[in-house]
Amino acid sequence: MYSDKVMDHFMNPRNVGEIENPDGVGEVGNAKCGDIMKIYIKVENNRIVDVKFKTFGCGSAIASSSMATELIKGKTLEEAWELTNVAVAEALDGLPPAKMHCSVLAEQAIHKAINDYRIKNGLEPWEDRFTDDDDHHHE
Amino acid sequence: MYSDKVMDHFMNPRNVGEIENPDGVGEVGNAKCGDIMKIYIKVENNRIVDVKFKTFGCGSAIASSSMATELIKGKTLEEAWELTNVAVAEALDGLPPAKMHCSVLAEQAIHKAINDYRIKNGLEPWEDRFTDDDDHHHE
Amino acid sequence: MEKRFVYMDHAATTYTKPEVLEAMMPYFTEQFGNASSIYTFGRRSKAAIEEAREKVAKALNALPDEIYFTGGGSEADNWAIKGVAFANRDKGNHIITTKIEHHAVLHTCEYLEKQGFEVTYLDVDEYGMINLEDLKKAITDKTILITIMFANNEIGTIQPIAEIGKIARERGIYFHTDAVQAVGNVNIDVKEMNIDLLSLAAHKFYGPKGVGALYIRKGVKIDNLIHGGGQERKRRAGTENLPGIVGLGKAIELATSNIEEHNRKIKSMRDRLLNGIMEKIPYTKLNGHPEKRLPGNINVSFQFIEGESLLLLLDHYGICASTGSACSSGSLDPSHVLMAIGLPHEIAHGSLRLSLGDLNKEEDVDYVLEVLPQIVQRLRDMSPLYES
Amino acid sequence: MEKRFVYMDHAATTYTKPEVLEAMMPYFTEQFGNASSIYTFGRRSKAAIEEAREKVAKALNALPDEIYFTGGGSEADNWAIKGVAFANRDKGNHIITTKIEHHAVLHTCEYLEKQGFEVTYLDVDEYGMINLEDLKKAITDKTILITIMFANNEIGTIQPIAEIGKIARERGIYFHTDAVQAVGNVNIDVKEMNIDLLSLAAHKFYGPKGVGALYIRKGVKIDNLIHGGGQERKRRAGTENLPGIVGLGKAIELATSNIEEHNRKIKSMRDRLLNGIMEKIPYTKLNGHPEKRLPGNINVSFQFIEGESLLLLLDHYGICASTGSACSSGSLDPSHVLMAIGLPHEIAHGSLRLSLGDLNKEEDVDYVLEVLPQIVQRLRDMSPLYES
Ligand SMILES: Cc1ncc(COP(=O)(O)O)c(C=O)c1O
Ligand SMILES: Cc1ncc(COP(=O)(O)O)c(C=O)c1O
Ligand code: FES
Ligand code: FES
Repeated sequence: MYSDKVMDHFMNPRNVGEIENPDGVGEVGNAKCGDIMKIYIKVENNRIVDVKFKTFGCGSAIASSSMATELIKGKTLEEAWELTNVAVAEALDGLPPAKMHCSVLAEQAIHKAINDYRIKNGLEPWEDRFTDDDDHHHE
Repeated sequence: MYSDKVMDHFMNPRNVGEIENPDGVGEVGNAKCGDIMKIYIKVENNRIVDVKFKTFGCGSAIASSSMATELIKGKTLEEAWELTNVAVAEALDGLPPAKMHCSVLAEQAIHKAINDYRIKNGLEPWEDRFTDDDDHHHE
Repeated sequence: MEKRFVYMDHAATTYTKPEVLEAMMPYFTEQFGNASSIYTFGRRSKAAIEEAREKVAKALNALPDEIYFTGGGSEADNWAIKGVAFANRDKGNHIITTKIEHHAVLHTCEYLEKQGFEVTYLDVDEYGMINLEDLKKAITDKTILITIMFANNEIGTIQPIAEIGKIARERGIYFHTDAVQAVGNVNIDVKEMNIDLLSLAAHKFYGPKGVGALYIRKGVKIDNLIHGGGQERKRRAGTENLPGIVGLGKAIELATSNIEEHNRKIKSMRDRLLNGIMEKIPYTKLNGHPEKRLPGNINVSFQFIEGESLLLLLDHYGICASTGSACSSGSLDPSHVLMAIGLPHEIAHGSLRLSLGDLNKEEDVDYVLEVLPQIVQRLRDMSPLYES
Repeated sequence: MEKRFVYMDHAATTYTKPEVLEAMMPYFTEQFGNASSIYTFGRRSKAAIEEAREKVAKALNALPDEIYFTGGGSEADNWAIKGVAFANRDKGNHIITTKIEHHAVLHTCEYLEKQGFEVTYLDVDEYGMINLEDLKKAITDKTILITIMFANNEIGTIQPIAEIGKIARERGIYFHTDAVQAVGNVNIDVKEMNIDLLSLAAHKFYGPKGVGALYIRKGVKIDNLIHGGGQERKRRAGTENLPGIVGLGKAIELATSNIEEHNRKIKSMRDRLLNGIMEKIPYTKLNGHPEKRLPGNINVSFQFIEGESLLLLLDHYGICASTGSACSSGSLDPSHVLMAIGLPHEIAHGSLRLSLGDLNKEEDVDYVLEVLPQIVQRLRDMSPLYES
């Protein structure tokens, strides 16, 4: 079902935890759908110097969180914003079709965390390509 | 499917053949339904002194012919007339329900042969309980 | 601690017992004749099928002529429900079932709704029990069939089948029960319980997959589901699955020969495991009825975590189990059964079913009690919902 | 002459080949996991099923995603025909089939007639061949399905499937073929032959009983027959018959890997037997097509005698065979196939089917050629229709 890469990131997730006094926090999903992802970022000079996550969800959601946080660590906010769920899934050597939406959560959580940072810093939030947090569906 | 008795009478049928110059002949059934039985009798002093049959039909039809001819051999015509298909079937230790009609053929053929003898000898034919030769059905 | 292989998913399927397989073996390569053939070699196959039919009949207190072999439990459910519905359409178009049936029943009922039938889906209480008064109230002049499962596959709850049967019989309504999970775990007497139709599947009681049976009480008006040859007394076409049927017969004989003794053993392991889980893992809820449940069934919800990831971790430790989480179902919603007993989505998501059976030993219980609390903790530590 | 056991009823069912059984064995007691379970142990079962699916797809030149496993040939026929009929009712209610289909097709069509469908039953010629012009003429605006068998189970006649497929495709009508007798005996290419749906059953090509498959071309609109769980990509509910499916896969691989060589061998035995019969037994008629017939099939009628009694005597000598006689069918009429090719009742009654296959040796042919003429003569000597 899952690739070795997914299983590796699921069994040994990177960046699990919280950041005290984070510069940005993004939480997406809802317990009703069974998946919640929360991402904390620490930003210095427009760069993500630290990132942590907490996820309530399936193996794919946990692996996506792990991989996504790995991918944005050390990146500028602009670079991090560009990370798509497809890129996360590809980095995991693919996800089952029914599980692609879990990677969307990761993209959205990062966007929310970045915008949280931007708003806190008096900047205009960027526009997310997903208008509605809830419009991911299991198919 | 068949009792040992049926199989014995099927594998080693008694009284197969024809009688030259018989005193009575009865043929029933039709090739369309797939079963034809022909019974020849030799009568002396109102008694069946010899009987032979020829049958085109299933194992049950052949065994019924064999058993029925055995049962009427040496009997008076009145006694032979009384032989029912049920008695034939019982003498064979039973027949499958779908095969009872084959034993009816034997009863009918004997009746026809007896009436053939009676008519030839200027006697009134007896009345058969099966009005129509064709009213046996496979069920 | 050494890694073990622990199979605790007997409700999903069981292994075929060696004795059962042994009984089946001659019917593949040697005594393979078609049971409808008239030669001796075919009649021997027929005899083997009739012997199996008698064993099934005996296990249910039915007559052999009331047992029809099928290709599995789902086929039996489909046949019972569609067959009765279509054959009795002139009498009415109303069917009563419950919200916690297996999909083989639910989706069949939904299909019938599209064909003009009306279906009442009875609610269940927090333990998964139907209310007999609700049932009585649901009955109308047009009710032709009540189909209520004997025991639930997820939460193990056992319904008051004899009482339902009594109500149905009094009102002259056919009563079908999906007993796929019940056979071998509960004493079944179709006569005493007034059951008109009953579905079962061999692979749930240590028989082979791909074969089941439908009990149809003599006199029940029912259409065929699979048309064709005259097999199964003209009611279920298709060359008989000879080894499968022989296996089903052997398996039901074994499974029902000593239910009490068998259940005592399974239940004692189950209770030790359940008690251990409740003791060791906080924020845990038992789903299903505390007493009226299948002897091998445990269904618990761990708050703050999700079931699929739990299963993956258990799998890593060699433990086979099941969940009602939406994430493992491929659909948007968690198990309809857990919803029906009123669990909030997030609690349903954290559900775990452990179903014990003949493959389990006491060591398995020890092992799960050691592994499971760690795994739950590990996932909770990752969960944004959990405040340690 | 020593008594032998001679199985010449391969068209009724075959033995499961030891290699096939061997491939199945691990899936009963060891690798028994439910293929829908997400743990490794279940996923291994899933992988075995997908491997079997690929084998079936390869044998038919289909895609694996176009293969759906069923509980047998009859279920596949029922599903194909009812499923297409109900799903395409908005387009029309007319179905075309033939008078010589297996009952799994015929009785399904008759059932659909009761549900408001119209069915044309095409005539066949004296050899059992349909006429393509008749087929074209039968097509109307309302025709939604053509279902014509690949090869007949009684007389062995092989239909012009590619031509039928072409006609159906040109007119945009779904084409289903019952290939239960054809698989392993004829080269099948669903793409080239424009087949939209195809039924098969493992037990006709040395696989196990109780498992079959339906090929459904991608894009075909079809309803489910068995509703329930999401197995078989949500199209056929029911816990997968894991060992059965593995067996089917292995069997179809073996049966289609060297059809020419296999047929050459079977056909040479068949021809020697047939020629011997025609030479030694007067008043004998060959039924079915002289060339376009299944390699193992012999169907002859012996005048003046009846088939059931013939079978019983053959059985006494250890020979397993089959007949189209009414006396063995339990119905008033002889085989509908023999009627359709225009045989008078009494000739149909004397029919004998010998179907050769992998269990046969040249010695079997010698034996039958020695026994059969004696038996026929013995019955003729008892027959009031025969004048010696
Ligand atoms: C041509 C044909 N179609 C369908 C079937 C039905 O297959 P099964 O008996 O395996 O269901 C058979 C065999 O009995 C057959 O020969
Ligand atoms: C309660 C219940 N009903 C029906 C079924 C369907 O049985 P099968 O999958 O053997 O067709 C199952 C098992 O999957 C079940 O647990
Ligand atoms: S979090 Fe539910 S499917 Fe991934
Ligand atoms: S003669 Fe036809 S069934 Fe007996």
